[in-house]
Amino acid sequence: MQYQSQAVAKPYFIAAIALFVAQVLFGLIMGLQYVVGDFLFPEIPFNVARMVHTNALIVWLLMAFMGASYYLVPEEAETELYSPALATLMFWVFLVAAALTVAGYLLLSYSTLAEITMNKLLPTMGREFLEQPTITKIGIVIVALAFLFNVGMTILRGRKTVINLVLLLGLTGLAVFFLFAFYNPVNLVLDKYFWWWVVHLWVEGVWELILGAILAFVLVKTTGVDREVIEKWLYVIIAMTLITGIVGTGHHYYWIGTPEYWQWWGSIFSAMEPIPFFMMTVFAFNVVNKRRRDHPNKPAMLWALGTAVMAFLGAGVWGFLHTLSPVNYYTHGSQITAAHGHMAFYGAYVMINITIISYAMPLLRGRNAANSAKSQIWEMWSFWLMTISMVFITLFLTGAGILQAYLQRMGENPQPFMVVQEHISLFYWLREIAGVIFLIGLVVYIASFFVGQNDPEATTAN
Amino acid sequence: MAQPFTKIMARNIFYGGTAFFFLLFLALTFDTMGQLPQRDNRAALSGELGPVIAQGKLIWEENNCIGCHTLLGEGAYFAPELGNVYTRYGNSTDAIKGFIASRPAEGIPGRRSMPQFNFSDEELTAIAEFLKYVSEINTANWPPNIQG
Amino acid sequence: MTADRSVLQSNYPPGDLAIWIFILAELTVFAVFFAAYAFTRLQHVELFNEYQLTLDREAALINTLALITSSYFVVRAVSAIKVDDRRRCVHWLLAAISMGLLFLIVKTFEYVHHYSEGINLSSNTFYMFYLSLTFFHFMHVIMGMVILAAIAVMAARGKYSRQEHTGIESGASYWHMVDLVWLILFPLVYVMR
Amino acid sequence: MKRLSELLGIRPCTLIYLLLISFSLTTFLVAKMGFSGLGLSLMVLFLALIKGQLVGSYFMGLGRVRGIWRWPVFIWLFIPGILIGMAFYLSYP
Repeated sequence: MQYQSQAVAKPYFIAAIALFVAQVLFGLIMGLQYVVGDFLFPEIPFNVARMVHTNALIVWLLMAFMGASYYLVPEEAETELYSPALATLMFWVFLVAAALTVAGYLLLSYSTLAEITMNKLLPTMGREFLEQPTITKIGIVIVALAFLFNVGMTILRGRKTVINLVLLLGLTGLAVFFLFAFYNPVNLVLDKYFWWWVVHLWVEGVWELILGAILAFVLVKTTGVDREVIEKWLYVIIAMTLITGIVGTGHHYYWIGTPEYWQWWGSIFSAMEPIPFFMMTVFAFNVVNKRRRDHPNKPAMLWALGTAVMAFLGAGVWGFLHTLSPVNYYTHGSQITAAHGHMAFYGAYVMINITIISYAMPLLRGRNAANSAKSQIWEMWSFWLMTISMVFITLFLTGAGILQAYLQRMGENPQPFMVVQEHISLFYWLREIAGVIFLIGLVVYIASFFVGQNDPEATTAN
Repeated sequence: MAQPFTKIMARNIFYGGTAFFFLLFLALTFDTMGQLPQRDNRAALSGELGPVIAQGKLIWEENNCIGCHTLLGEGAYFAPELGNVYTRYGNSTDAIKGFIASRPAEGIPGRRSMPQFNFSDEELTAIAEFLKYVSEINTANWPPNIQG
Repeated sequence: MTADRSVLQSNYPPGDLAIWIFILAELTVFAVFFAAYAFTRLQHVELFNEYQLTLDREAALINTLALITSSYFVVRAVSAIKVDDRRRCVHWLLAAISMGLLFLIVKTFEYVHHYSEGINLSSNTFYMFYLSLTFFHFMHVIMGMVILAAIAVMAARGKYSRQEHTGIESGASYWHMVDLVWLILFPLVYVMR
Repeated sequence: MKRLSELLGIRPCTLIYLLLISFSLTTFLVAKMGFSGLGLSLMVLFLALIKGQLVGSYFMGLGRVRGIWRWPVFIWLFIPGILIGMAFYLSYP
């Protein structure tokens, strides 16, 4: 840690991991509800568990993005953060708002929550991933603006590196596109059209800039490869990301009432979306191969390479699998989508956040560069446990999805949804088992923060 | 010989390419907005039942129906697709109302069940009319069959 | 172009490698679009043949000649800077831009004509492809002209020389790509039936 | 090309330019005279691919490049060319 104010990142990282745990726990509840339909019914119906699962994910990813920014922006800008106090204040505002919202989901019925937060004044609730009460959404905007101001002023004051600029661009885009969450017309087609401007342009647009910037930062720090080279790659990768990703939004406009030419535009451009992910994989391995030093923090490097590979598999390959409109006609809204969603979010955004946490946490906790060897071994175990179980979750859901599409949409005698669900329950059981192993991996990950604390720091074996 | 690959050029491509494709996306969006009136069944919204449909959408949202169901393929995959439920139920709003009203409050042992929301008849009508409106959106023949 | 072959042999194409990665990506998109056009036509041969006749082939010819000429001017501009003739280089670039402008004007007239007949992307499959392909290309022409204009300004300010002209070559390569795409697009959409 | 252009007393790129123009005019005349059919379509396509290769080799300068960078335009013309040709071939019963 080179600047005192980088320390504000720590609570963000801790809260992010706590919410990650909540996300996984509720994921397991949902997974069980898929096969034991009345589990926790009617106390925690599926929709509530799902809201907690997805919203906890979104909030913890945002928390970790903010933590990452507070950590890397001062170091890149070579100056203290503009206002550490504002950053800490916003942490508590964000955490309390998130906690209250989750409590609202769990303790109240959703319609009651809508009523007491006065959703009718400006109805924005009840849309996938945007279930937060309007007042929480406004809170998110305020936190985001304060955050952008803080980070922006820091960058303005200090050295302007490409990593910082790209990060700032991504964060600004994140805030700007979130504003479409407040647009909710009665016309369902318009509603859905612009809903994707939040969801797609986030995860397949501006978030990838954030991902790229964080990855580039960690690689600069751990490999010692020339910054010029890494920044050049960063520009090319994010250029390809936005070139393919913006019009690639069209792959959501096949069947929601939008004109049919989107089937062409969407298919062609989104078919190219794996390219930037592939370039990212090539880039990461290239840079690591050309490293000028062996950084003692091995897990951070492992997570960085893991991000590159798993993002390519999850977002690239699994996305391509069902992105062409003739295929998507049969797979749209099936378990294939769920399979892709799981591996893409884990591979791209969960892993990049763990990468930066893995890199920064030892420094934030007073180490010179890395944790003890014992702690590192635990962390690497957690990497393999979580990553492999996520691969299996994805494979099982893909199997379920293929069977579902076939039985429900393609066969001679298409069967009703609920009947098909019975037929594919074996896959759901297997998915749940893989999910439990994922949870074990997560427990091991958390344990890695506590084991070997008194052991000496690991060094490179040169 | 100059450097074969410069950072400045990569940066220019990033800014130029992004602006270019965002403009293209806006142009396509502009065209789409012009085409939607022929496809999105907005006649129903400005018709007599418009306010009822609007109420139905609000009820749909304020009970987080999307948390289990899909609507035009988007949402959760825990419960059936509802974009075409009106046609699946024999073009009957009454059948939809009857189904929602008859859900057991304590669920069905061992199986998935829709919660009992205790809607009034007016609310049930609003939801059913909303789903009817959705089923009449031109979705390029999706879903492939009546099962959704 | 006139220089000795053996001297000019190089491992890299003219211009910056980054622009070439971009060019290849763009070409791929167009290639997919072309193949999609041809195979979709297979399903609607009569529709495509019928509506192809409503296109203005004279305008397309003018545009083809305009783009080829413009590409030629750009080649001359690159040759000029290679012998340090900055003034000529700028003149050739301006001539190339004016040819691009001619293309845009003619194409706009075509679009206005279609628009007045109420044709849009959703009219039928042929028009969907015709408008998508040409409009996508149209935007590339605009983009190319912006790049050429930027290069012309830089050249006028004396930023390029016989030793350092990667910028001009990059822009030239992009512009040739725009030309190249049109050379396939013109026969495919306007002529082949 | 170089020797021919020297013979004619013009730059090679001017010669290429004239070739491109004449090919385009040919294509246009084919269309103007109302010709259609597989043979003519494929001829027009072939002319277009030749034009593309001329632009790639002489205007873009790939003819003077060693190694893999010599080929992208050729491949770009070749694969879609085959596909388009095949699609048109199949469209004639």
